[in-house]
Amino acid sequence: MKLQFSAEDEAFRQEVRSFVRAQLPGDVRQKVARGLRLERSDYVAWYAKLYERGWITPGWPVEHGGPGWTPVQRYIFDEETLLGDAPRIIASGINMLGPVLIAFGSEEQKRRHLPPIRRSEVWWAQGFSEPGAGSDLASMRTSAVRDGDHFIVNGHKIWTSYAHFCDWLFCLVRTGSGKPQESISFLLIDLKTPGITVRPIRAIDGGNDLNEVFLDDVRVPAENLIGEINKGWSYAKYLLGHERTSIAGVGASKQQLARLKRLAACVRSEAGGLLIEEPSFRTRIAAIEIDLLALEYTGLRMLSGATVAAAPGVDASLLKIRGTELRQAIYEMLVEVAGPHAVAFVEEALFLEHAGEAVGPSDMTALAANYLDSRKLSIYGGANEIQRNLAARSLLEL
Amino acid sequence: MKLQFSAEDEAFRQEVRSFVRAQLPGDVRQKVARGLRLERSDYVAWYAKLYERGWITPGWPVEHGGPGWTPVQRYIFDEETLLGDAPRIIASGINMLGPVLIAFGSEEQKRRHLPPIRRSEVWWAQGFSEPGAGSDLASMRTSAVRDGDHFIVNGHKIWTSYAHFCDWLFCLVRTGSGKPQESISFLLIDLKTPGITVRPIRAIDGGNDLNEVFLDDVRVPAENLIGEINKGWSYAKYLLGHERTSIAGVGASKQQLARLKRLAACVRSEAGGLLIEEPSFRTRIAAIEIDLLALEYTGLRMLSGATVAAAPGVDASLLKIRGTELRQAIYEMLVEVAGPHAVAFVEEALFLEHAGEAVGPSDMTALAANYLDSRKLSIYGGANEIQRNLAARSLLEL
Amino acid sequence: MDFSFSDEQLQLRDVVRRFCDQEYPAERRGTAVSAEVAARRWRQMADMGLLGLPFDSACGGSGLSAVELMLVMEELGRSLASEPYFATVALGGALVAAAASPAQAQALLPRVVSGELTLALGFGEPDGRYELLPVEAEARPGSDGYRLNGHKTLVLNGDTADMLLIVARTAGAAHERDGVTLFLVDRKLHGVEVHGYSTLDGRRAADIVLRDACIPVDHVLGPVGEALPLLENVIERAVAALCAEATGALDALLALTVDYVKVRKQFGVPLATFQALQHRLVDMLIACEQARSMAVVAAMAIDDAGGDAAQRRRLVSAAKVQVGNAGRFVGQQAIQMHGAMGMTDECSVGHYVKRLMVINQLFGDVQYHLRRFAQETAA
Amino acid sequence: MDFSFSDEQLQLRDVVRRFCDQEYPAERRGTAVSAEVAARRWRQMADMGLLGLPFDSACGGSGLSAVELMLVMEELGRSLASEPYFATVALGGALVAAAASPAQAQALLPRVVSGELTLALGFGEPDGRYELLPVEAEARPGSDGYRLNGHKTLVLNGDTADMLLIVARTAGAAHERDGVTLFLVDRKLHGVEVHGYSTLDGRRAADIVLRDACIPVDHVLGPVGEALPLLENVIERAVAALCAEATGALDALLALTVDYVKVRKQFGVPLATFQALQHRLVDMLIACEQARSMAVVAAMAIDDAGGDAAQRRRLVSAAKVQVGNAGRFVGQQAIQMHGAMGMTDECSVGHYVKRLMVINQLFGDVQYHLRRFAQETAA
Repeated sequence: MKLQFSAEDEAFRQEVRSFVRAQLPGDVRQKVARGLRLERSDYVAWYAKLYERGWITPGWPVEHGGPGWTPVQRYIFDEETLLGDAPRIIASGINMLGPVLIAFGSEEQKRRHLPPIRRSEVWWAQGFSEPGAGSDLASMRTSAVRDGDHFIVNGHKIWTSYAHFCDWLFCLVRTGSGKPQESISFLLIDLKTPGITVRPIRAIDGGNDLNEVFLDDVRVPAENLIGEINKGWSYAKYLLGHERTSIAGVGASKQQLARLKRLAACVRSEAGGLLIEEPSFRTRIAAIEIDLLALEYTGLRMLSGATVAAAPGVDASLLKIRGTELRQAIYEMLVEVAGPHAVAFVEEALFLEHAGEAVGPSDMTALAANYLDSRKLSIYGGANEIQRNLAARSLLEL
Repeated sequence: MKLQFSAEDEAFRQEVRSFVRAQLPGDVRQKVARGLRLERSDYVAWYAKLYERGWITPGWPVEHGGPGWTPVQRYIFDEETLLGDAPRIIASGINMLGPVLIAFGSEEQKRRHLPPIRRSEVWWAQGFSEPGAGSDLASMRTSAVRDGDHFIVNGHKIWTSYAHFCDWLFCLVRTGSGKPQESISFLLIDLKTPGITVRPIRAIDGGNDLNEVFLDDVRVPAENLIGEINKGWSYAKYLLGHERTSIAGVGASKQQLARLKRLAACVRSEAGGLLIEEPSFRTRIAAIEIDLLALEYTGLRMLSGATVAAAPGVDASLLKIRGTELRQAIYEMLVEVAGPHAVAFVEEALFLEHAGEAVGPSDMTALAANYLDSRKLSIYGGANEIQRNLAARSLLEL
Repeated sequence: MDFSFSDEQLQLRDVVRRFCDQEYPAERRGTAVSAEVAARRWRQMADMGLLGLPFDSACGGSGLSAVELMLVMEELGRSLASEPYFATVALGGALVAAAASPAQAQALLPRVVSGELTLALGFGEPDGRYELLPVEAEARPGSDGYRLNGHKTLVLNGDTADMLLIVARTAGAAHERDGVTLFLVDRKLHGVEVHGYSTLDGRRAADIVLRDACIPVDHVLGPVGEALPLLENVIERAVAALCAEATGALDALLALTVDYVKVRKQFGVPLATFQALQHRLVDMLIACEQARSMAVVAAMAIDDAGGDAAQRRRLVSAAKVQVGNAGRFVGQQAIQMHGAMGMTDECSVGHYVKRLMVINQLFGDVQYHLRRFAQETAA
Repeated sequence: MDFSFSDEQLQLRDVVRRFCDQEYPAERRGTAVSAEVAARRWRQMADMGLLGLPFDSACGGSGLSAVELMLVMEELGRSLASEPYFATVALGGALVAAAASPAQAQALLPRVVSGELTLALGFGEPDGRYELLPVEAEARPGSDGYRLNGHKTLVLNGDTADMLLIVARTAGAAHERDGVTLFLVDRKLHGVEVHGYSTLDGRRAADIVLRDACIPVDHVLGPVGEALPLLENVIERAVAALCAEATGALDALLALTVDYVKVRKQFGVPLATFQALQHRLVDMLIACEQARSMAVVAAMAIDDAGGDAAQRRRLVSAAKVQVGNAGRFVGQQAIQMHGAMGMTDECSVGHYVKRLMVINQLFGDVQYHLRRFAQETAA
């Protein structure tokens, strides 16, 4: 047993840290640090650096351009990029489609689609959810009917994150009737195809990362089918398994905790001193820090191969539940630190270019919006209620 | 609308307060204040005073010896007796059987049983629960079979509080098969009848208020049947409705909160001053006090006839849930105040006569035991899970 | 001890509720409206007597108490009414009524009552957080009145109100209680810069920067240098009114969520059949009821003229704490149970949540009032 | 970063677990045993090498680390083993190993290892709460050694241990760090009054009152006046060991509850089918796992000799906080789900709950360690 990271891992950490310091564009770093809005170009500016360094697809096999990291290195990479206020890798092409293409795509599909994903030239949106089918994919209704060399797709996808940034959509469609395991296919769709409408959905924080995609007699070449017809359910399950990396979000929580302390060190408390020095505030932060430490080490124990003694198979749910709850608790305290400054909401000031138009300290502009946005953490990617159901099933052997 | 109690009510409060001060025996008051063990004789000493004053059966109609108080007066009486560290009225004869006898008993039964209850000469135990049938009375199995002028009762009752104090048992028995609404009867049983064994169950706090009662071919005169045969279910429901008075336990919580502050004013905190003066401790007490205020006024609003807007019929559940949670939170903090003194557990010192044998400050002797005992609050009288089920049914109109 | 409303009070509530049901249809709550619609609503409020509710009949008001104001605020909260009722009536108007000379009151309040005049109160300063002090804004007497300099922040409806009430210092150091004076300032006056902006709940506020704004002597409201106790008193009442507004919003959030879980299906059955959600809904109900009880008690304490001032502060703080905690818990759970839909601006849940957040961040949040309660209890 | 146990470590755990399964059958955990049974168990522990686990091989020990001690403590916690292992090995023995001269160590530790000698540490005083200071007990040098006077409270196993380790002051004022010295005191010595009593978890402790007890000079353990850092260090390790014990108890409580809800029926179906209980069980599992992670990390930090001392204190405090919180939550829910049965002494749930309560109240509770963590973090 060893509590410290190995010398190699520490060296790797330094390498990542230096890389972030040197390569992350200053304006992008500021946007992330202050919780402001990011554009596709912001992500691409950073992803291009990662691409050059060979670090853009940490989860891909080496032969497809992955860096061949150990799980601990991936962990360190995630943490250091987040602590350096780099944007997360949100591109669904990298996180989701890539692994599916590599596992189940034809050679031609891989050749065609993987390189533009790595170069951030083509951005992919995920078309799984539908109105009425959120955590419950089985009740999906979007259909694809074969018509010669094409599928004709009709339906309505929703909660497609970043679709307004995106060029292509990977999509689950119903190609048969019966059990979802036997009637759903996995299709790639160029968003420029006639018959597609992308409608942004304004979120409670004013953001528009979420979209609806309407598909109306959309003709999709049959060559865009992944794997076999009616086997899409299993590819989707594979994909959702891959989505789970760094599910605890410890790095993101540490980043926000650092932000919390930084801001609390600038705010005067009613008691007279600085908020960060007030014993009861410090104790409340300590409670969160300790919980986060316990979560971090739980994740590291799992990385190191230890299984959860009481119930194997609940690891991911456990990390997701506590990880999101903790992150949300930190965002709650960020709003508390903002105090009355959380009331003003100058939407333009959420863009760095207009940050000067903020009311009050400009590093507090986005706190209320960030808090509101954080509420999604316990909803998306399998709501925490679903995670608890899953974990209970394992624990109780139901 | 009026926030203050009326002058009459305030006068009544003074009257109760003076009465408690003058009449409550000093040793009994000390036992209650310090959370020590009470004997039947302690209760009787106090109940005798209440009987003399005509206050022993606040929930009974005037013609049967009730004092004819308004709901507000009953509320004030409960609060003042508790704040004066008087024992609660735990006698099931007064709280439970009395109202049932008055409503459903024969004249002969009333004449025979009510006066000894009021004089605390005969103590009654409640025999409802059975092993395997806690919150779920429908699966009860104790049977009574008619044999001439008698019933022959066989079965096993459990969680009969204070049965070791008691002379008689009122009991639900199965007298038919089929739905509980049509097959359960309500029977009075003299605990001295042959075939009855009372076995005390040691509780986690070391107390033995709980008992099992084994009934083995017990011959019960048929005249001891309450009301009609097979109608016991409805009498039991009536009784459980009556059990709900002062279900929020605000008075009891206030009593314990006062104890908490009293003790915290004697303990030195690690920070140097007294624990009660430490800002973060005070803020945590304030959070409980505020919650308790909100609960108290919710109860008073209900007393004054206001119904819960969002869902009529959930009042009692609401008060029970929050009331018990809050009381438990106070007991948690009491253990915190005790600090290392909560570790010693000198069982004899829980009796006033031996209180001198306590380790550490003798007013902290019982804190850990009291905390452990408080865990029953969310279990007995319809577990809080059951209360939430009931309340949800009303709220959601299920 | 009597928590029952009089028939008149219940009538008032019903009238306001009918008005709100009509003017703020459920599906459009929280969305912006045209200036005409807003003006029409304001006129209607005036016609119904709502704008004069707490003021003396000599000024055209109805002279009603904090309990009536509570009933109105609750309905406005339930319907997310975004008109500047709180800023003009509960805050600005109440301060005029408390501080102004009879002549000033006569000049101002009838116009408030009729809907002609809207008000805004500028008291907070950029670093003041939730405290009334320090007051750094300065008013120096000159030959033609006072010259005002300073920066007031988060002036609710400050960019739309016709008249501003500005707290400035005529003597003493920034943290002193003495020397604070109240000025009536025309928003369009020379030297008054108004920087208006949206608030989180889609309403308006402004930062007001005063640069040698020249205020005539007869625009001083109340005694020179002694405005602080008046201000504290009015803010106490305003907090009680905000708590009442919050209970309306809480009720609406709970009702929306109850309706949603009954309809929305997952795995083929309504969400309402899941016990974990049922129990959480009960906890939401309890939080709402506890918040309501304290909001009612806070209003009654305000009306209880003979009551103890420290006890009143305790009860108002307790109400603010309950409302803040309930707002956070009920808001978070309402979003959670609405799922992704709850994260959108198209669903009114988010609008209620944001209003409740703003209410928590105004005049002291949960932690602030917990501390204040603890202090008042120890004192 | 490596959290995997070595084969030897896993073997040790398995051996201890088998021993515990045999000696502490599930249905009798937490109940009192005869002196013979207790003596037999103690002998077996000695035979298995457990009593010498952390001590130098020169003293007959195995020289193993905090991680091995953790593995043993966890199993003892899981089976509610009530033998004075913690007091004798993790606390008393460890202090002897840290403070004693080679000759003293040779005189004492081999007898601990063989099971002949049990130890108890008296450090706390009646008003000291969780702090090591003040030390009011005094040791005055005289012609025939030191005269000890004072009152030590909550000396774990103090009424059964053969030898007491007593912390007393040889110089300085009560709150000074310097001047604290450690004495080896025979329990049966003249002037040593031992007031033994039960603890909440059914074990034993004692208050020790010293009245001019005469201690020979060669019974001073370690440097005169400089015992405090040694003591802090040993208590740090002891806390890590207690945290490990707690994780075993937590695991057992969760397992008991999971088993119970699968069997116990209400309204005709097993409790395990109720979603509200399912979700709570998951939260209990999470609490147990988080507590376990921190207990492991605390043990590893103790072993990480080159590590930063402040960081070690932070991690130990974090572990104590997690264990304390988990103990409270899991304990309360285990009782709740067992219903009335959980309230009885006949059900082992209560015994686990009480042991976890005691662990929380020893060496600083949740609030104490939260504060310590915050201080170490800021420092």
